[in-house]
Amino acid sequence: QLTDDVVKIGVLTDGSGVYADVGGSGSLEAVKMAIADFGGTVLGKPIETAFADHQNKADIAASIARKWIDADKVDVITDLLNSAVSLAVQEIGKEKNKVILHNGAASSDLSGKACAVTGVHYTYDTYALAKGTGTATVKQGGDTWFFLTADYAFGHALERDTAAAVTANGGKVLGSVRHPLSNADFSSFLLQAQASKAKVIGLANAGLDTVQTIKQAAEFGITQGGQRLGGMLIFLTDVHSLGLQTAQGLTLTTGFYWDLNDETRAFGKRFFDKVKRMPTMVQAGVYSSALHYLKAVQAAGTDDGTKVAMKMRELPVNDMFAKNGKIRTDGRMVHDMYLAQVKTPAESKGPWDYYKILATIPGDEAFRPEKDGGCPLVK
Amino acid sequence: MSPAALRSFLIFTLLFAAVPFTGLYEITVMKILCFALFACAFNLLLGFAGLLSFGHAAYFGGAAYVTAHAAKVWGLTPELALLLGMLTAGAMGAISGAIAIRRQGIYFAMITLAMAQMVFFAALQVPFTHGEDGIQAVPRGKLFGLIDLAPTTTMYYFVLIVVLAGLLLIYRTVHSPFGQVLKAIRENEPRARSLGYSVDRYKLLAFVLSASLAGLAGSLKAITLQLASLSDVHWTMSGEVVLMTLLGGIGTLFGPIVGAGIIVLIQDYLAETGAWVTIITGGIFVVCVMLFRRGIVGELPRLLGLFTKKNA
Amino acid sequence: MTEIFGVPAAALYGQLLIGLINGCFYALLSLGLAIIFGILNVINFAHGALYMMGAFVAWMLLNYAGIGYWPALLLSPIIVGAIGIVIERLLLRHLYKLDHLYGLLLTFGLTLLAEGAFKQVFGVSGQPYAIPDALRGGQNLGFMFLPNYRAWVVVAALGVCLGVWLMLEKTRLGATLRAATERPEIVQAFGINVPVMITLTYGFGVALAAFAGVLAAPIYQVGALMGSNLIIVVFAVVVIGGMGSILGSILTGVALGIVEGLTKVFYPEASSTVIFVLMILVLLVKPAGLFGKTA
Amino acid sequence: MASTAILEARGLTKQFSGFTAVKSVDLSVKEGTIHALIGPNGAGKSTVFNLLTKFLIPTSGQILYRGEDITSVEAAAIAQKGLVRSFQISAVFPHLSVRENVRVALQRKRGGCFDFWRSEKVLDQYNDRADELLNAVGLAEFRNHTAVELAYGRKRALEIATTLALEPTVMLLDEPMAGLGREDIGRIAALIKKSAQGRTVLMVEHNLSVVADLSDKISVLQRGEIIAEGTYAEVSQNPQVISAYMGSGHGHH
Amino acid sequence: MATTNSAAPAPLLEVRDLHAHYGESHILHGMEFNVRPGEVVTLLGRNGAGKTTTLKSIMGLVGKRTGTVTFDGENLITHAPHTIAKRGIAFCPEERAIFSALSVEENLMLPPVVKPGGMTVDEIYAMFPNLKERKRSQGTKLSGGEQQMLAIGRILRTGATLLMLDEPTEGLAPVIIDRIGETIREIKARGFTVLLVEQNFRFAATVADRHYVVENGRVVDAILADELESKTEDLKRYLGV
Ligand SMILES: Nc1ncnc2c1ncn2[C@@H]1O[C@H](COP(=O)(O)OP(=O)(O)OP(=O)(O)O)[C@@H](O)[C@H]1O
Ligand SMILES: Nc1ncnc2c1ncn2[C@@H]1O[C@H](COP(=O)(O)OP(=O)(O)OP(=O)(O)O)[C@@H](O)[C@H]1O
Ligand SMILES: [Mg+2]
Ligand SMILES: [Mg+2]
Repeated sequence: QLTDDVVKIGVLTDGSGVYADVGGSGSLEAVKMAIADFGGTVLGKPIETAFADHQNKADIAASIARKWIDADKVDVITDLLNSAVSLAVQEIGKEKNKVILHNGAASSDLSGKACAVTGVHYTYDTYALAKGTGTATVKQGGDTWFFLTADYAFGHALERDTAAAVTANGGKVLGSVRHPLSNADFSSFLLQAQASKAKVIGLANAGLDTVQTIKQAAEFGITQGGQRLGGMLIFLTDVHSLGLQTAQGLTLTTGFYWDLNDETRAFGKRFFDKVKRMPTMVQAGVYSSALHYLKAVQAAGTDDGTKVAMKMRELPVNDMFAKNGKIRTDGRMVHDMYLAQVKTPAESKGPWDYYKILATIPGDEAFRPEKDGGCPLVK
Repeated sequence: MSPAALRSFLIFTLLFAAVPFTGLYEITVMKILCFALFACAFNLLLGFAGLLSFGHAAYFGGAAYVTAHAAKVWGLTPELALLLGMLTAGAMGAISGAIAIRRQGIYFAMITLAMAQMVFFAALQVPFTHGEDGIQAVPRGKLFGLIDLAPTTTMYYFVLIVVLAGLLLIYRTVHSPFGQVLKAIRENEPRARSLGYSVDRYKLLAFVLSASLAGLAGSLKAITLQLASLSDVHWTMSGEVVLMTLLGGIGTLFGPIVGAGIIVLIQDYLAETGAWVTIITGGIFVVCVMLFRRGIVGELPRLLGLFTKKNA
Repeated sequence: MTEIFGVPAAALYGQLLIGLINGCFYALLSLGLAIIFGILNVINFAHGALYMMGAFVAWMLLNYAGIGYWPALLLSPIIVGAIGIVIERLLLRHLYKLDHLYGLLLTFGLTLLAEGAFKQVFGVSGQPYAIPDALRGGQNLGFMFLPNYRAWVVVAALGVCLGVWLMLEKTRLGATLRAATERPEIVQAFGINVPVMITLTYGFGVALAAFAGVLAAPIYQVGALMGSNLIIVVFAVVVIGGMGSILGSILTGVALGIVEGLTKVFYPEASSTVIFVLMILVLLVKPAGLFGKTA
Repeated sequence: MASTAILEARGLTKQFSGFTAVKSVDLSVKEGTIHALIGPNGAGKSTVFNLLTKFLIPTSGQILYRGEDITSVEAAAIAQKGLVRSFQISAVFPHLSVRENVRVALQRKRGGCFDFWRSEKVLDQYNDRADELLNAVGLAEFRNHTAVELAYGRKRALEIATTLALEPTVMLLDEPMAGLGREDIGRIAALIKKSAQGRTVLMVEHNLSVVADLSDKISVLQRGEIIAEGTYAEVSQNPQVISAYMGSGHGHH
Repeated sequence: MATTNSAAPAPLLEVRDLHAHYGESHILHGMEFNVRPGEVVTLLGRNGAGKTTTLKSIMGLVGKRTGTVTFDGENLITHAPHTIAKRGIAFCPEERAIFSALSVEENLMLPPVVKPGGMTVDEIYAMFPNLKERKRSQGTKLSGGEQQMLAIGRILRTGATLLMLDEPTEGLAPVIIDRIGETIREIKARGFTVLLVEQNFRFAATVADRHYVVENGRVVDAILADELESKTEDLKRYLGV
């Protein structure tokens, strides 16, 4: 029942840009691990991989995705790691009836306005990050906020959703400042945040911007001054590159941490042996989504995109990444999220021992209710 | 048209017209065609008027956005959307050109870059471009309301015809009375002025033509790949078009096409070899500047046929 | 509290100071760029990448050789300067007779190569580099907390800028360098070893970039892309100041840092664009830049 | 020959950041004459010339062409009115052919220069006229060479052919003999004399024998001011001119 | 063909079988001549004869050159321009090469002093008062003639023993030409040696001890100052006057 004699998983990721450490070749490794764990074949046919660097350009991603599907027998594309890229490939998946597993991209539109039968938004989204950090931080007493927001749709969405969560829990937003994307110096914005006297400075940005902000906040004595930083999209690799000395005390929301339980530790160790880094939540999500996809192919007995996607929705996700995870009609994979705090150098027992888990946010609370997303598939 | 040019055009047309029958991947070839037109439009300015613009992404990307919006939100037919994109780019070109042509050399390049940075900023801020998500799922629509462009091969021939028309226009412009004056201005501007030419107006017209054609390329790309995004207006796109032109041969008619082909192929195919794209692109730059300053077509005219075949 | 356009005056002072600090980086980088442009007629696009290498060399010295900040402040510029000399000898040298365009394109290519290579080896998120112990902490100025390290940056950067400017404008060496810019072969016929001088000049300009890189290492993440956004801004600074004008690049660098700082308060979204708006305005009024000489 | 002033300067002054290169110069060029501007180095001749041709903007003063005030008209527009200049340093279009060089001027005269949609073949209509002009300056056999290949003297000749192609009413020549060899000087002088028929010429020149030979009237400039005017015979007797310019060994060569 | 005066002292500069190329074109075809200490020698010839190229070859400014250029007993043919300059040869190019980035005075002070015995700045200003008046202004803002003065003045400071002047009178007013003539006589009197390239043979005649006539990259005749009268007709033929 396979359209061709192979199931091919394409890892389309940022191979050289700012997010290369978050996904990149580590994601390919994760897929290979999933294939190995699945047994190497599905329905008696071999499972192969393809890999490409989309260079964070939607048109390159789109043309690679089309070529993969049209010419290279690729059946499913995973990772993506950039919202513009994800949205572009989502359309192609729809058009060509191929499953797209969004792991790295944050935009909650992927399971909202831009949702697709063939699209699965797996690891996290802006809403969950905002909800996690916003709600949990207010509950712990951080009830006045000032936002440093990256001036683009992703930053705006994070700020909007977090602010909503903050006010819903009785907190107050004192102000915000929008900084240009890929800014290098944040001291000016940090001074403004400092002057606001807010208890929490919400970092509605990502990647290098976040890293620079945290670093400079330490330099300007922001955290010593009693304010704390509320991170939204922060990956383990970001903390690694900052060092604990600088990042300590930061709270953030994550979909995965290698040191949650024995299963995750085992996965982390295997991954580390290959990649020399512990997996990020994206890489873990890539693994889990690939595994789940293969299970669905097996169960559906076909590689037809729509049928596999429906089967993925039927089956619960139960692996080291998620317990009783569920993929909704709108393509949203619902699983528990975690509020974590970065350890102090004294608390850490060694490299990669970075997070204390402060709270587990149940999936149903963490993700946006299906009816609010505006996904046309949801009646 | 000179016999040599006529022959080149014929070879070009035949080779590319044959693509759908060869099993080559049409979308990649379409993308190459769009970038080829972009690079040729850029070359009109650099190669024939001697003006290095470091902001051509603004016209390419700006037009792509307008076309994508017109086709998706206003439901315009593709030819109208293209026209609108092209006109927008032309108008943008008229504005930045009017400012930039008053300066020369590196100042000219920097002003065009600055104008492009503002366009980028605007694209980031205005709502209709949808920020970093870009305009996605642009419908290809029906040409003149009649011919459905959704089938790839139909789309392919449409692209080929538009690009060919663009290239012919560029050829005509270069070899026209206007082109002759442009050449004279590039050679010796004060002398041209002393002969009574209002130099600025010629440069401006050249700039507007080049911007419009760059816009046409961007619009066409938006329809072909069905999206318009920030990377289209980013300054690295301006850098890429310089690379394409340099690689193929500045001031040659077909050089930029070859250059565009190679760059697109590198981006799309080397992408699968891991993270080496930047390094290889950088290496090509260095090798070109050191060894092939006149570009592939400029250095090895005899190999023209060979290379065009490779691209296709 | 007094307010200026709705912003508390104290906050404004803070922002001005921050602007000055950033301006010092611009000044240091654009100074090197201006020297190289002035003397080699090369638009050194690789300046950002060399700045990045300056920071990385400091990081490597620390992590592989245990050499700390202070020696690195001297060593890293020397090492990167030596790399610059190699680049000049092997590549740039062959382009002097050609249009500016080629120097720009070559160094653009070198930038891609260098950034690509560093990304490949060190990843993109960057490496941390700690502030030297002697400069930890800060001063409370009342209107803001000024980290000691930032104060040091201002002193070091302005000191170097001033020294270089005096050397170029007021000494015979400077005059010789400026002359070699225009007619190297004639200056050589006067008895000056111009090729060596040009090589050393490039090395020196590059070393300035590396020096800025070391200064920046403790503030910003040491990452492959740290120079790539900066370079465009620094170009704008050099153009506004007047290509090749040493004083122009220094003053404009500082001034633009301040303007940018103020924009971050009043209209932060535009803070990365404001320099380009200014550039266009300046060039419309003063075609050769603020301090440029009309040929 | 009509002797009304065709080109006039009144109180022309040019300052360069504090230094006055041209001080209140009154100059009147009569229609149909060859008028020479001479003077020691740094006297301001090139500056006056650049002012008259709009390559510099006067600090004060007025320039009249046929009685019309053209002080604020642009360089290109001046040329369109019939005032065409040459340059002290040779000005050809180096990588166009010799014939194309002339055609560029002819093309401007006839119009249609913005036609980017027409074939350049329409320019062939100018070939005959171009060849005629090249013949007149003795360059006919070189018409298909690129201008850059021409010897210096021939470049000057080409420049004159190009200037003539515009059928200028007034020709302004800046040191037309500079850098020319003896054999070229005679030829170009004859050429200027010939092409000056029916036109007005204003030239800056150091070669006194050429000046003496060609010019109907001479204005002598020193330190930005006119110190003498008249025929060669008149000015060459003027003691101020002798001490400031001609020196002891003056006279015809 | 170059006639050498056997009774004279050893030449300061001796050029033998000098060939020079610009890219593919072979410009000098075996130039032979010499200059003795304290002499003023001119190279005469039509446009394009190769006079400038000869000077540039001596100075090491022409890429491809062969033959011998013996100066003060040392063959300089393989030396780089800056070492040649340091041996004591100074060159004033025909295009003047005034630096726009430098003020008049900086231009004047640019060439390093290579030997003692050059003129002082005051002496140079006295010779060319225009320069003194404008010493603060940008070098290239001088008029053509003033630039020529500056270019000559500049090398008088260096103390080089052999001064090579390429068409120093081009574009100059007759009074200034006179003054340059005086200058050349004066520097000769101070013991400098001058190699002059001229088109203006009338001027050359007033200053030079000997003339070489150059045609197509070769010396075709040598004329002593006192032979000028008798050889006028030949000279007119050579120069196409
Ligand atoms: N850079 C160059 N490249 C190629 N050919 C050159 C170059 N410079 C000079 N020539 C050629 O070399 C020949 C000799 O030139 P040179 O300048 O030595 O002549 P010259 O005797 O000094 O003439 P002039 O009196 O015009 O200055 C000429 O034919 C000239 O065209
Ligand atoms: N752009 C400028 N800035 C400042 N001073 C200038 C400028 N152009 C010319 N001058 C000065 O103005 C005076 C007149 O210069 P101009 O070039 O008109 O002289 P000229 O009479 O043509 O001399 P020559 O015969 O030597 O060419 C000179 O002293 C010169 O230094
Ligand atoms: Mg003059
Ligand atoms: Mg010469």
